[in-house]
Amino acid sequence: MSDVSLPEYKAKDFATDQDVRWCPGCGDYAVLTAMKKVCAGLGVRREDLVFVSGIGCAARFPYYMNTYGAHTIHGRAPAFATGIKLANPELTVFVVSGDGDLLSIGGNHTIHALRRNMDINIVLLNNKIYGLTKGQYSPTSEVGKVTKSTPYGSLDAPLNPLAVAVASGCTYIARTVDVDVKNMTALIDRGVKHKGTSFVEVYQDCNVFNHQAWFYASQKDSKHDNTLMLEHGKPMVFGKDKEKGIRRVGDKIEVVELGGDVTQDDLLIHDERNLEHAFLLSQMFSPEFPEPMGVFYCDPDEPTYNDLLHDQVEDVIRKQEGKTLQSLVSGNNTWTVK
Amino acid sequence: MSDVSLPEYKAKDFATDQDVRWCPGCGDYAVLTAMKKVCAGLGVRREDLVFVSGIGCAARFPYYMNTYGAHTIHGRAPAFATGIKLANPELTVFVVSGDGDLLSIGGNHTIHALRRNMDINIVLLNNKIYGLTKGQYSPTSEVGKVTKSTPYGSLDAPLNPLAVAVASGCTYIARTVDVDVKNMTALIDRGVKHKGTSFVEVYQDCNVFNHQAWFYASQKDSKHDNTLMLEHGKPMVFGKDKEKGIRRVGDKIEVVELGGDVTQDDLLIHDERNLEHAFLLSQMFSPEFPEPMGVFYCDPDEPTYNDLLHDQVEDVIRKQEGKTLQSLVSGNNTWTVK
Amino acid sequence: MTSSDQTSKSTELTSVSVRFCGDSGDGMQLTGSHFTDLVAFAGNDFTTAPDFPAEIRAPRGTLFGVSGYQIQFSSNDIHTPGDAVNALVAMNPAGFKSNLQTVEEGGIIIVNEDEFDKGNLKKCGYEEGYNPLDDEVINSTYNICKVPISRLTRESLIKEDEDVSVKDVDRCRNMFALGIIAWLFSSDIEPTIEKITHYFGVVKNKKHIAELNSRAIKAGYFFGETAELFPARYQVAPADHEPGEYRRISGNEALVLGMATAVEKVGKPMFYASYPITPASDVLHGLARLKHFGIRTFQAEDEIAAVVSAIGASFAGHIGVTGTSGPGLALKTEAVGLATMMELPLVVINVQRAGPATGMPTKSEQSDLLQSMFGRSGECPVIVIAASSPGDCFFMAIEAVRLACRAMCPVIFLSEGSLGNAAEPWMIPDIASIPDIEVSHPVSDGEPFMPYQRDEHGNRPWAVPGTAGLEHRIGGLEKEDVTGNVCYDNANHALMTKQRADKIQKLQDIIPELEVHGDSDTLVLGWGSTKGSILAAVAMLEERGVNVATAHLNYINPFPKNLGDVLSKFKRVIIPEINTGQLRMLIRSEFLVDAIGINNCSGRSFYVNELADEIHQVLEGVQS
Amino acid sequence: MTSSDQTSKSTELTSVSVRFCGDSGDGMQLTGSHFTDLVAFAGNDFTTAPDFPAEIRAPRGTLFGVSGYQIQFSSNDIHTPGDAVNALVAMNPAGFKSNLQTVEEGGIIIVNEDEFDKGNLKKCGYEEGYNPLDDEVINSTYNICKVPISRLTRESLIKEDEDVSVKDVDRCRNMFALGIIAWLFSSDIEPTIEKITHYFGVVKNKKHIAELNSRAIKAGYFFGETAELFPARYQVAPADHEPGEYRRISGNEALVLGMATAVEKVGKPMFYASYPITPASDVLHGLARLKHFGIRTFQAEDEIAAVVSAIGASFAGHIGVTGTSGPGLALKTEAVGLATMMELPLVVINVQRAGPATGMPTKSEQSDLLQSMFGRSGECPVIVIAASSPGDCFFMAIEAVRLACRAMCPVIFLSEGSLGNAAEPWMIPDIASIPDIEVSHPVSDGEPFMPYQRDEHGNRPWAVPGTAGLEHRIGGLEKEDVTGNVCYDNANHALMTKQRADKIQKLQDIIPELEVHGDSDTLVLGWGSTKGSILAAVAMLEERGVNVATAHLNYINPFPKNLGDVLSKFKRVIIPEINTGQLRMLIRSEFLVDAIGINNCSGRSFYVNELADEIHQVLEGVQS
Ligand SMILES: Cc1ncc(C[n+]2csc(CCOP(=O)(O)OP(=O)(O)O)c2C)c(N)n1
Ligand SMILES: Cc1ncc(C[n+]2csc(CCOP(=O)(O)OP(=O)(O)O)c2C)c(N)n1
Ligand code: SF4
Ligand code: SF4
Ligand SMILES: [Mg+2]
Ligand SMILES: [Mg+2]
Repeated sequence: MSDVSLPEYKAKDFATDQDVRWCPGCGDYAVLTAMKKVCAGLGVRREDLVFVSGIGCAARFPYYMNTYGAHTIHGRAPAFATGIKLANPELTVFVVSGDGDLLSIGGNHTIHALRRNMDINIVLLNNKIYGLTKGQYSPTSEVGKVTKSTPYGSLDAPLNPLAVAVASGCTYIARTVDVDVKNMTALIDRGVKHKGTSFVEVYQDCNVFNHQAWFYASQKDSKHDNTLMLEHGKPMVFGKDKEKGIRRVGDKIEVVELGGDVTQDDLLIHDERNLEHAFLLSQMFSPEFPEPMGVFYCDPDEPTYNDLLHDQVEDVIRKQEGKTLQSLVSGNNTWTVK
Repeated sequence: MSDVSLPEYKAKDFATDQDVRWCPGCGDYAVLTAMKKVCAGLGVRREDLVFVSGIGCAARFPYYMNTYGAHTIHGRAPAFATGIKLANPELTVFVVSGDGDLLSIGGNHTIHALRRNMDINIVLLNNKIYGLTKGQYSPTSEVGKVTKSTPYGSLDAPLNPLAVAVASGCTYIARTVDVDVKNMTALIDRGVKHKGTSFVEVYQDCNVFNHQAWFYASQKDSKHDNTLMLEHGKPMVFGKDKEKGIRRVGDKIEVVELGGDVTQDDLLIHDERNLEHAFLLSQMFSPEFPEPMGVFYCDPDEPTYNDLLHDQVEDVIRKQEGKTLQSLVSGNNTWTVK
Repeated sequence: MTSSDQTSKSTELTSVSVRFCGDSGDGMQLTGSHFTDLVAFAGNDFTTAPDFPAEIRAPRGTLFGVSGYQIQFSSNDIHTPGDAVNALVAMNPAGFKSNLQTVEEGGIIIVNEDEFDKGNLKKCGYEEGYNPLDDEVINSTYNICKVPISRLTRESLIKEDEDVSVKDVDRCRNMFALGIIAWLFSSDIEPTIEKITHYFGVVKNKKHIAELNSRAIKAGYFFGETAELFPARYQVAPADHEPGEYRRISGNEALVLGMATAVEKVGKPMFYASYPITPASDVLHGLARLKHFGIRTFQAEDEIAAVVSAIGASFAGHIGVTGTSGPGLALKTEAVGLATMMELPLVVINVQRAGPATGMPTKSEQSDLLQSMFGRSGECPVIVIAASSPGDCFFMAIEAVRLACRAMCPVIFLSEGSLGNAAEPWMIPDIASIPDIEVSHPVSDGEPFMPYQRDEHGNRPWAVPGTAGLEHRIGGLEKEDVTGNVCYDNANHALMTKQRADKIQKLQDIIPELEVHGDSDTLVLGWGSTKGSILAAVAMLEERGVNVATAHLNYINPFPKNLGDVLSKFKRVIIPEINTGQLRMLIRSEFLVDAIGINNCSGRSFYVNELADEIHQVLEGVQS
Repeated sequence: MTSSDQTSKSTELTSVSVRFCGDSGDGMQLTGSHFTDLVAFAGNDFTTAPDFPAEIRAPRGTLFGVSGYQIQFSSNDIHTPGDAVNALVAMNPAGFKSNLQTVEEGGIIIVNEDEFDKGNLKKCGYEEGYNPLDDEVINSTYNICKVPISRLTRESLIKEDEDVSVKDVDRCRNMFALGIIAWLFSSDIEPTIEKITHYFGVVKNKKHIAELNSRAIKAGYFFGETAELFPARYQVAPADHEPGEYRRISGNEALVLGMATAVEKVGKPMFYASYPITPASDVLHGLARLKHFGIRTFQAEDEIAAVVSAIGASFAGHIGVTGTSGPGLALKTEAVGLATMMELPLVVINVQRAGPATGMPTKSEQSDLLQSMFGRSGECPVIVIAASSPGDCFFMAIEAVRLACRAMCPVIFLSEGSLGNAAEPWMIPDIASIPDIEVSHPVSDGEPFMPYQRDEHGNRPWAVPGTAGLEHRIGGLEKEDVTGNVCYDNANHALMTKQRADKIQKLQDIIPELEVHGDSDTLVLGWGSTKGSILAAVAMLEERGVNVATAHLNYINPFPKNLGDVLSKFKRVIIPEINTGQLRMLIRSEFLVDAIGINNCSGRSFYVNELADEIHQVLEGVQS
């Protein structure tokens, strides 16, 4: 938006003067670290970045990014971000918020933002709990979850964020774990550069109210067996020594050990352009399957809502050129009183 | 709920004394016809049926069913139905409403009802338009739709109701066309008998604001090529003389003509117990593919929220038996002032 | 009909009320609209009120499918669509039945007698064997003119040598009826014929339809002339309007044009986000066509997304506007609180309808005033203004934008269904003469930016993303004075609460003072759409020799500076409202004035004589 | 501290205010709670106020991580947690810094001096090299007692021959501090030791933790005895409470128990649907445990789903209840309109917090009164009631259910954060003596069912699905009188509007009249949580020789029948509120009384002396 050359940013340039108020050990810190790195490397001026959030622990995020930011109301961040992006498409707009915010009260705004393919970037900090309100179950909590509001265990099946993203027509869908800052940085970065809505789910540890919920997917001793790193065009392998893989059998998939008869050629190839495949990935749950990490789906060809709007506005202006406001106000059905 | 034997109902017993106020030729009439048939045949007393709706043309539905009914506020019918069902699980509860109501303002309540697998029955009357407010585009309208609110064409990609239902974990998912009263009756009937949420999409013609939107799928001359009737365990064939079919090639599917080398054995078999398959079906759009009709998915084994709640309540009561209200109010930390 | 003079050819009247009614499919709105053009071109003053069927199309011929359009036109200034109808056109029995009681005794009723057949009579609930056209009481009460409009239209339009579609012909019945009425009131039908010819002939490229319609209207006109159905012909002299160029305008149209004008005057684009709802949808429809005037519209997934995206757009430097009706406003309240806390400009249009809940969507009411004032959590004052006539919506729309920008604060702009849909003649304003709206966005001076540092008006700076050096974060948590940081300090909260209220109060300096008209010890104080009824009622009282003063509030929060003074000068204050007394409650509480309410909460405007009578009764101490 | 007597051993006080503060991780709430038990068992009156950190856990030692718990206990009736603190326990510098200003001049401050190291001092923003414990001004203003609590705790608990975890030991510091305070105020520590032993030893099966905690509390107690830190020891005599069995109760607990009692009294199950929000979440948590008392809870996806599902449950014959705080109430308003139109019972609990928007979630305010009265579209009156003390939440919860069922109408039940979280001694009611709530559901008499046929109270029948012959349809569109059919008729709408208002007004017959206490020409009129402060302030004024009368409103819509009479008897009406004057506005408008507001909109309760002073000033004509 300005013409002097872009400053060289370091991650720490994006720190604000506000103390970070998350609990010690909260997974949100890692996301903040990754995000500062992303912003430093984007090639976008600080003043052209806007962070938007709803309410929740995760939603404190904008206060810690030295950019423009809006901490809005519970569940409405995607709508706020939509207004910003449609008003000024030159801005790079992020939504960072929690599972309660984006999937419970805000679920509808999320799916509608996704279907519109607005060029905004949504990062879901999924800790499977309501952190800020001190520990009620969230729409991603597992069945039977004992929390303050469900002393005898929760009853409702969790919502599957990435399945919903796939079904809503999101054009960039990815998943990562909080502790994996490197991958997280890369996935968010690619999402920002993607034209269209990017949706990145982060498995985030709430150290206080849902500690270790994701340890199976984040800890050294367990993560290799419980997660699978997706690579486009590559066979789906996992395990500490990549000794296991995913194979299709008829309408189903199964885990196989590599070696013996089974080679990489037998395995399912990850294709990030295939929506049905992305849906399949969203249905892989540990312990039966490793849970995929990385880019589930990417369709760079869908037009964005903001571009379409821009084109439409330009088009109308061209066609209506020369119309004056006075003629509009006067209309074409007037009479004169003398 | 009462002990005398069930009256024999006829469809017309479910008509109310209210004049039906839909426009002549509206597709909603056919749904009303089908629904009365369903109710007559259910084996459930009239007084145990409740119809709930939001706001819209479709949402007038309860007024025309001689049962209990609630015409609530825009988008909130699934939540209202949830309250009814949890208060009294003996009731058979229906939600009948439009695409704007259930997918735009009410999208969130819809997906959360689906994920909870509450034993309610949702019928979506999808006319791809806002009828009651006189013709704005709806979340299911196709891109480029010219309406009062989009004089230069709409920009947002439509929401795919059945894909969203699949992703939300709905346990009974079906589709039908308004004119096909016979199938519609059967599909709704099976949905009501299904334990868990049933979700039936009806392609419904709005005779006034979106006339012929579904003609490709409903009219004699075109429907055979543009729709496919699903049968569990049967190959996916379609066409006037069942001369075409759907075949899987690698990660994709394609339309093939039967005859010559291609036989029914080469075709994809419809499996209503397979979620990924259901997702695939939801992605078949005319004219490239025929659009599937019938039961996309059915999982009768998932427990319902209302049953789980019932069990939990029973369990707690058993465990806490003998606790008196007075002891609860007194608590266990008292002192006496003399 | 108030007759003022007799001429040999036609009776001169000062004011006439005509109502067209029939099935939704009969084109009554169009007919009314065309007739309105005719009286407008003839220089009459007028007000119109469409009366849509309740929400939904209905099977032909049923009572709930009836569509009506009423117009009052006059040689004087008029302000309401008229109490009693002087001439009714009823295209079918359902229209006849549901509108009969609106007609004055002795009034003319032109019916399409062809439609009064067994089937149609039954559809609208007449007893078998009964035809109201044969009813003696009805015939003696009204001047019933039975015209076989269906048959006559066919006969006039179907010619042996032409191949026309009967459907097309039948669609012209309304034009035949229009012709009759035009003859009856001595209107020149040429302008309408020209318009029809242009519209169907040129725009739609359907010459034959243009031709049929023109012929139908002429046929009706000539039928009126020939048939000697009517004892007399009437004429309404041109009104004594201020010289100038006029157009017809409805409140929703005026609102749209006002917003477009505001965009030009403020020099910033507008982002209008909305979710369709009766009777506000037309604002969305209108603005959606104005992309070339700097307006972007967004149909959101619900009202909450609409208002929130509008606030987002304001944050990004646009004028964020959202529009809705009562139930939608209820949904937006949490977000309006956010805008209040963020101190960003926002305009929330509420075209009120009858509530509560879904209420009566097609009926009008003024019952969202207190919701607008207080319907938010916490101490959350916003600016509240109201339009008082269709044309006034134009100017108040500009005011809404001006005040929102000036005070960095949400404005709730109250219109009403009865204003939004009603039309009146409107002197076209000279856009150039409308003053600019000043707005400025800060740029960095190198110092740390303080987003809640207030200027002399008590307002914080509107720093816009994209501006280097002003990066800042705002939100819905209480802010620290000056820095805008999140702050839970007690004294700070008290201070910020006061500042948010004070900056609104300060607007008293830049809004007009309340004007009082008339000299009396009684003031009739109104707001919103009641202006027309109040003026007419007061004029009527004047004729009865009773004088009251009037004043009309367009600004409710803040009130005009002089309101207290004004009120203190009167012995008696009467507040007529289309609700159960919402402004009255504000006035009583603020000024401890024992204001007396005249309230009509029935989903329609006051009838002028009803209002005049009630004022009269109050004056006589007989409070009703 | 108000000392009333001197004895050789300990100074007798009538009232003491103690505050514990430290890091969120220091267990301050628990410590405060244990101490409250001690004074309760000793027979003192007390009020408590927890002061949570703002919304979120924070890194140890920071200012925004400070958690506090204040308790005032007394030998008299007391009503507030105390203005100035007499004794502060500060477990770390952050607690010290942020609570210093609450301590009275000369007050005792016990600090854990071990924590006042460089790192911690820096974390809470003290300048490098500065230690407030060495500050002369501070030392001369307060009675600072530096205790190396961390070290002493370790020394008392770590014995050579035992293998204990240091972490477990450090967690007992708060108990050590509790021991000191218990000694200082002559409290018997046995009950606490018993409780700890039972809780950790039996319930949690962690005997060693029980042992550590008991030893810590004893160590602290003995340290107080031995160390001669304090010039004197204090004692507060038992309060003169009415004889009976007592428990400690907070407003949210009382609300939960009240709802359980209402269920028994009405003989119907309750459906409680809610979405978590501070400070109302504890109501959900509490009710969720009561499935065996006929209560089903449902955590909905948002506030709208919560209230709507509650209405659905009411339709199905349960008592539908929903609970929230201000922003959540804003979201529920459209649905409350629906319940009003459907005329179904519904209780909406609003535990108010400081607004607007997200505001200050952990701070309390009374600023949702007008939202509760008017925050809905259309003319949409509902019943509004408010609790005036923690224990009163119990009784008002029952009232809420009673009135909702009686008038088939939503009730908004206003509590406040300061009531919900505060605790007081509460005489346990005899459940059997609480009257039943009458409700009846019609059954078919074979006649067509008329869902809007009203009874003598103006209420429609509550016909429940499952009842043969009463099938009917209701909704949010205006209903026809008697039949309940959709109806757009003007006169009908006016009638229904009136009926909906009237049946609420009629409740005046079954709610208690307003009681006035004291004899004066000045009335101090309060509502909600201000009751405690008002009583205390009035008592303080009495001591100064100034008499004012008081009355407290628990019912806001309708007002008690005699309110107008009461007001007319006073020369002056003063209305203190924790907002900018919301009840005042209602009173002024309804009764045209020039009520004077004393308003504090800063997110905290009145200080008693502040309120007393302000009342005093009003009386002296010096309006502040
Ligand atoms: C309208 C409204 N309802 C409820 C709340 C209370 N609330 C704040 S955050 C939150 C949920 C937070 O959960 P999540 O989004 O998962 O964020 P986390 O704290 O876990 O990061 C809730 C219920 C609110 N602030 N506003
Ligand atoms: C809160 C609220 N917002 C908006 C409306 C206006 N409204 C009524 S129905 C409707 C949409 C109807 O569309 P759909 O659900 O598809 O039903 P259809 O009329 O097409 O059957 C809208 C926007 C309303 N009644 N309430
Ligand atoms: S409560 Fe949980 S999510 Fe919130 S800051 Fe603490 S650790 Fe993080
Ligand atoms: S507007 Fe459309 S959907 Fe509504 S009743 Fe008419 S035809 Fe049916
Ligand atoms: Mg969370
Ligand atoms: Mg629709």
